[in-house]
Amino acid sequence: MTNPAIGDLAQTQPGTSLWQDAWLRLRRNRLALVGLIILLLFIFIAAVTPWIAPYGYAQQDLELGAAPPSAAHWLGTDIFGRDLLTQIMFGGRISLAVGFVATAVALLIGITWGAIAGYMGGRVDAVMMRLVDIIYALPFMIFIILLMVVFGRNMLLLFLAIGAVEWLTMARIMRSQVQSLRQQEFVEAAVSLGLPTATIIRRHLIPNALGPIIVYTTLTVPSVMLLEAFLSFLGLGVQPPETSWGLLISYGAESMEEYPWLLLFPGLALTLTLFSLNFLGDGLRDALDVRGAKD
Amino acid sequence: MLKVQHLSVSFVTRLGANKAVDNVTFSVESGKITAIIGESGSGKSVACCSLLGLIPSPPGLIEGGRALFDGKDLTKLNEAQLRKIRGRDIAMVFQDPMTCLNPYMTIGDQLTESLRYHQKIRRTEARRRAIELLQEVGIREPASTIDSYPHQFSGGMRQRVMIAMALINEPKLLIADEPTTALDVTIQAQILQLLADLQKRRDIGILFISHDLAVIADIADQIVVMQEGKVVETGTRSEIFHNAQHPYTQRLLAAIPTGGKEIASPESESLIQIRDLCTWFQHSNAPVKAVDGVNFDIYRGEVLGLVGESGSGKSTIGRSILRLVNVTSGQIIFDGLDVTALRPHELKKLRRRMQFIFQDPFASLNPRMTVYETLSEPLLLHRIENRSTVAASVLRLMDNVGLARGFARKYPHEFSGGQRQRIAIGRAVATRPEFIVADEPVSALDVTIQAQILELMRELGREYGLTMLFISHDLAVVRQLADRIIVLQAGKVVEQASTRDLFAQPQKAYTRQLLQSIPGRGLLKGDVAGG
Amino acid sequence: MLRFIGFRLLQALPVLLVVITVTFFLIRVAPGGPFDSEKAVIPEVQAALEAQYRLNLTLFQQYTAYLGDLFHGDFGPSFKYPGRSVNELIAAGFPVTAELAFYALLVALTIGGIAGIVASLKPNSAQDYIPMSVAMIGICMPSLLLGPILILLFGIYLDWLPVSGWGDSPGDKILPAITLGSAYAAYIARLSRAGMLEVMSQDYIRTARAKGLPEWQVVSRHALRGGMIPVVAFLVLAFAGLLSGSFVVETIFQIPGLGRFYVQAAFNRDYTMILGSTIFLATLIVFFNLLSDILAAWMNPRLRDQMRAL
Amino acid sequence: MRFGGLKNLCLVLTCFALMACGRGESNVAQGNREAILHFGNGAEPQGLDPHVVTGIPESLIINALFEGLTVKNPYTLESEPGVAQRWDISDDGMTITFHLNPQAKWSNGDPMTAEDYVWSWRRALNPGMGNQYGYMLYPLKNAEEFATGKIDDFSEVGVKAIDDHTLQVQLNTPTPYFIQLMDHHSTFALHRPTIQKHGKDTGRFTPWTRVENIVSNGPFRLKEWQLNRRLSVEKSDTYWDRDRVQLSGIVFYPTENISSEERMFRVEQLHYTQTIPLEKMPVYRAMKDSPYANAPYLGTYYYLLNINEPPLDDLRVRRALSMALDRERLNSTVLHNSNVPAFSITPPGTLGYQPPVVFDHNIEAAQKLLAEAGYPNGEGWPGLELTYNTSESHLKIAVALQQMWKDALNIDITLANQEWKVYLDSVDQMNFQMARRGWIGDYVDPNNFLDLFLCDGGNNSTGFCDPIYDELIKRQAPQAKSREERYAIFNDAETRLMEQMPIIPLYTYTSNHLIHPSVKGLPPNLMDYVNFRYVWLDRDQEAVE
Repeated sequence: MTNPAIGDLAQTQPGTSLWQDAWLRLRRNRLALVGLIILLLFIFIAAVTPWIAPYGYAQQDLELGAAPPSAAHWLGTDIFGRDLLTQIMFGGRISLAVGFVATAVALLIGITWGAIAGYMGGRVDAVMMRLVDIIYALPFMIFIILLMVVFGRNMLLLFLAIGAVEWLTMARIMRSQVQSLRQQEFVEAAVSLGLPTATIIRRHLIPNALGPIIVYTTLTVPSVMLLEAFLSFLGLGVQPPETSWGLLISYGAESMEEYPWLLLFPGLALTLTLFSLNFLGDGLRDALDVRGAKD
Repeated sequence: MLKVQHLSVSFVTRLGANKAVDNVTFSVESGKITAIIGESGSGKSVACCSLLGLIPSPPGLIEGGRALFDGKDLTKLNEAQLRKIRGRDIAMVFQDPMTCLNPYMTIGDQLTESLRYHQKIRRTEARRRAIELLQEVGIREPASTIDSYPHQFSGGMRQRVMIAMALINEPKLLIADEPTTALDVTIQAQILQLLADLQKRRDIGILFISHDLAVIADIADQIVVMQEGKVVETGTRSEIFHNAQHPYTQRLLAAIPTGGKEIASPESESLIQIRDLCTWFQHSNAPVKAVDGVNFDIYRGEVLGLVGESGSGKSTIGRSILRLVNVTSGQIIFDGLDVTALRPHELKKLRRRMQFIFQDPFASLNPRMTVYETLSEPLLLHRIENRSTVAASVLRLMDNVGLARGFARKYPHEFSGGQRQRIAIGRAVATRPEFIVADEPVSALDVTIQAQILELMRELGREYGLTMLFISHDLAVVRQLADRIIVLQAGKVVEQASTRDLFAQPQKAYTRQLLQSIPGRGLLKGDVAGG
Repeated sequence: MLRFIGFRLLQALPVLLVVITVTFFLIRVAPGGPFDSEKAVIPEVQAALEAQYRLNLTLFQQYTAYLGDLFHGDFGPSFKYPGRSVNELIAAGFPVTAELAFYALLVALTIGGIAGIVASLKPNSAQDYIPMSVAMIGICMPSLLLGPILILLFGIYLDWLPVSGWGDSPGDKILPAITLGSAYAAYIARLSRAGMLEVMSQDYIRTARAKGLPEWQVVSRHALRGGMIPVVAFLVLAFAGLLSGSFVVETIFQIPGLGRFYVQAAFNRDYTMILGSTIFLATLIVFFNLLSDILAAWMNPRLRDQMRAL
Repeated sequence: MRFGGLKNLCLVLTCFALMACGRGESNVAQGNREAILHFGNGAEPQGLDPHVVTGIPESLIINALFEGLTVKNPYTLESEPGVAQRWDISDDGMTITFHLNPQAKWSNGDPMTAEDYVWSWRRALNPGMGNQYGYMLYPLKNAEEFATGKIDDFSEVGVKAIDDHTLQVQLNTPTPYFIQLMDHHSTFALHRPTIQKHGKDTGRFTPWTRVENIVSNGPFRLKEWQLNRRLSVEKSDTYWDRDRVQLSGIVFYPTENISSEERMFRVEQLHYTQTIPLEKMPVYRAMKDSPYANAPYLGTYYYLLNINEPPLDDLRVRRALSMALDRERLNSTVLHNSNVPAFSITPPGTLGYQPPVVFDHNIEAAQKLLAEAGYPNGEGWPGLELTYNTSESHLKIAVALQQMWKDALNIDITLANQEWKVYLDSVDQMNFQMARRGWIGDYVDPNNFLDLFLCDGGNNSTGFCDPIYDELIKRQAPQAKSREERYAIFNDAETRLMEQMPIIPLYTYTSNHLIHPSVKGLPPNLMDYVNFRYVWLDRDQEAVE
């Protein structure tokens, strides 16, 4: 462990140290590091895609049609003769953005909601969780159709729609975590110090409940990406010729026998992202768990 | 019967090997109780568990030595051979009967499973034997309670079940790892008596592991003292207690809480008045009356000891005063303010003046906050310091509670129990409160550490001019710190007296029973007691 | 116990009422009506149709009339399938979907449970990573993809199993169950791994080992019960979720389940069917939430006693 | 690890293997043996009440269960006797007399009478019924007035039972296609006692169509109806022409997912599919003895242009958009040659009618028109949105055309995908600029396509309104003396329409089915019309692959 010189408080600024320490520990987890590097690489590629993509994303060659990988098109082409590599690169921009932003939205709402309900307990909890039950029970499809019609199509709305669905489970997990943490003495200690509720939730409860949340998050990102495909297919979200991994996969699934590469490569991109995320998530959970770091 | 010679055990991690047990030699004789004494981290449990292959391996590794049992070297046996010995020839009883029994199985199933596994006898027969044994260890109506689940028993009863479970295969050797540490004093006395009786009746060898010399003072034949993985002294009971050679042993003996406090002349002004306090917990039909009509005063500057066994309501009183639980009825007047009627913002102001020290320093510190964060939080919250001056103040605080400044960036799990309790105490005194509730602050600690922490509290009490409510189940500890003592039973005050009077002339039978149960009392009274 | 259940059910009533009310008005805001089709409907016909479904009343009158019918347990006639009542459609679809969901969870439990338990026995080793990764695959594979792949492989190339149907030929339930269940395997693997890791570090596992029990008995007799409680709680909740979430699988495999009705009702603007199935599913969700809590408590003897007392 | 999990796994695998061995005889083999046709029907039928249902899946089943006054020959689409043995058309074309077959019976044995028709048509036209295809009977005198509630007395409507077996109808104007309409389910006779036994005459919700209740008059009768699973019919023993019915039964499957349907066909669970996924077309086409049946279909796929909205209010823009498209290329690439490029609304060869061709694929001309409209090489193009409903094939076409417009005219078209009902609402409210549309003929006559674009046409949806066009369609065409004269008038009208270009025709539909080689008597035809009376199964036929 680090052992700063006595009185050396330059590094002891409050608030940052948990994450600094987590980073130090994360660096020692090889699988997590590989996951992080792959994710960063994907994000980097997504960021610079407009400048490095081999073709334009809408550029068609109808006569060529769907062709297997070749020197000109490394990953082959789709039925419009569009370069698949280019499609995957551009699709990654959308999928990664949706995956991360929508999950972040869900996290933000879910964690806050669940933590407040779990901590306050009693009537507040009952009302808040019944609200979750109600939203959970409403017909999702109608909700999506309405959103689409009332607000028209835009990406922000897509995040909202997905976030609106995914936060429910997040809130439930957070709530049960907080409920068990609330019994612990350090929370009582915080109360007896006179800390305001918001601070107790923010500083004492949420950091200690992160483990299961991180794990659930790594499972949420893929389902968000696939949900995006479904919503885009229905007309909410991206419109052709723009695309996303989810859309590429669902179209690829239709013609998997005839043009297997149309399924294989987007599927690989998604799977790779997912596994990276999973290992990173596990690593992060372990890294944030300061107790487990000792041995 | 068991001869351990030159045993060494290491834990190998990526950071290197850590020698937990270093060249340890001892023996257990049939029909005798051998006690291993040492504080946490001294390797006493590791030494015993490693014999039976019960330490995780890796990282645990037996590096050398022999352990002869019935002519076989346990360290050379493989897992399958060890399994035949475990539970059949050598049985174990662990510290915490709350967590060591499987909560999902009836005690009958747990009792009979090792019998059926090792001796392949029929279910009904196993059950009959189990019932007999339960009877023997003092479980009432064993024929019906055998189908109960562990949570339906009290702590002491559970430990009896554990002992029965260990004895069911009629082992030759019983290893008891701190079997009474988690129990109330009166229960502890009963369990110790039971072990001694069983040992005589069945003529088995017992290896008794404890951190507390006082506990084994009445029962051990042979005593092995361990420190940091090494055996520092071995001897018979009287050799150790009367003629300890090694300074560490002497220190352990000295740490046994014996003395009483010099009573400060109590000021007449009472800081807190508690009137008809009732705190009940809603539990479906009938409320649990944790605190039921309690009246007492706490005077400014005094240390008031609150003594009682688990379930007596002593912690609830402490929590009620700080409004950590909701009071059902009654009044708590703190310096003229009725705590029970305060609004949230008034309460916040008051909380600066009253603080709480919890029993378990593992649970009372946020595991994800460094010492620095933990200590600076109250200072910043109550605007005692601002962001630029808080660092110096935190460091001063660490000096005061005896923590090295270099630890500021460490997390609670990196500290020992005593250090953690220092952090918790630091947090409590950070706001310079007038009143502190200390709820069993030392009962989770080793004896020598206990002495240090009590000393620290005494000092701080003087320095900060604190009034303190000191809650404990251990009369010996309370005696060292308290000016006055209140004895509680089942939510009601039994007796209230100055410390000296209570020890000298207990008025109530219950108080006398408590005093009788202080372990090692008989041995220590005349001989070693000095302070 | 009864008081607890009663209290929870009482709490559910306002939830259901809000769900009904919000859904009722929500679906009426959605553009397009149940009778819209590619060929324009003659206004007089449209009016006649609306009259048959009480759509000529004011929205509020419709709402109260609907609540009245609902009070008598009548969900009304379907718009899309005029010869059928919504009650009848639900009664036809629900048992099928429930059966499918049950098998799917069985598959998920088998894959996820085994993976999670195996992984938990040797954490952070190959024995951990490999089964967990296998369990993860299901979550990368939407039903849309896994279904056709399984059909092609087992139904067409190998010719082992039927490609569609439900209860028509032997074995036609296997592929849909796997398709639907595999997405949940990852969750169950996660939960059971975490649960087992937690339990395996408990003191009573050490006690069991000290008795000399072989490792598999320690795991199966002592660790499994406690370690699987979160999984059971999850399974019950997942079951409720699957009832409305099996649409894709039901379509791919031509299964006559509730999921298809539920989703298509939204697309068809089959007002009564949307409402009916939403209410039905919401009730089930409330019920299964309760069941999940009760079951989780029931598996823990200590909580079981507390429950009994309530 | 030594624990039970492995055992469980083995158990599951064993189950798998056991189940796998259980696959019996395929539906096709069993069907060929027992003369049962396994028919992919596309969707679960809404119901079986001929006066209620609207879709193709329902009409297919109803055609098996019921029979109209006339039926069609599936090879020629000429009308031939159904319940009516023969019919006489008066010289002025306004009166038709149907002579009912005395052998015609209901499935419960009751004889069919002319009065059945009078009662049934009254029901079909009853304003309270909400029959969406009631307009099929509007050529009858006063039928529209009755159906819209302008008159209450049904006796004023032009249908009369002369005697038990003679039915006479009066028409508003000579309607050459009226005989054809008699095999539309909306004109079918229903069994009055059965309907009245189970509810009101005009009730939509009555259970009279259930297996245990239904009485029908067709070559088959209902045997089993399992929701979303299958619907089976068996040969009727009361049907007048039962000796010619060769199938002993038909099983209809609600095959909503076209990929699933294709897979079911591939493992011989189906004899016949409703359609075929685009990607599979080349595969099946390349087979020897291909089961793929592709035939022109009476329908047109086109884009609606909202001519009230700029920039489409400019005719030059509309023409430029249409001329810039290479329909041949679209068809040969994305559509796998499955359709026929179209340049007008009426499908070519609709009972001998040939639509005019007023434009062609011509990029230079399109560019010039666009420049004249003020957008030379796409400069200043305000953008245009194409609305289509969620479907993979609509999407593919839109994406290909989007790029064609970009390449040819350098203009950007954005795509707006909408859920079906939302899309219908948008089109109905004319809340779009350009929208995808398709029209399938109800009967084989140009009128069925051309009356879409009348000023008050319910399906016009473009803002197009031309009084001369209306005059031609509404007045002049019905009064034409001969088919040639009538077609010439239609041709004039259609030329006017296409010169105004309120729509961009893209292609003429084709029907696409996979038909097992053992299935006979199911010929491709312009209406994709199936007459189960003609169908038989050749049990000696080899399997597909």
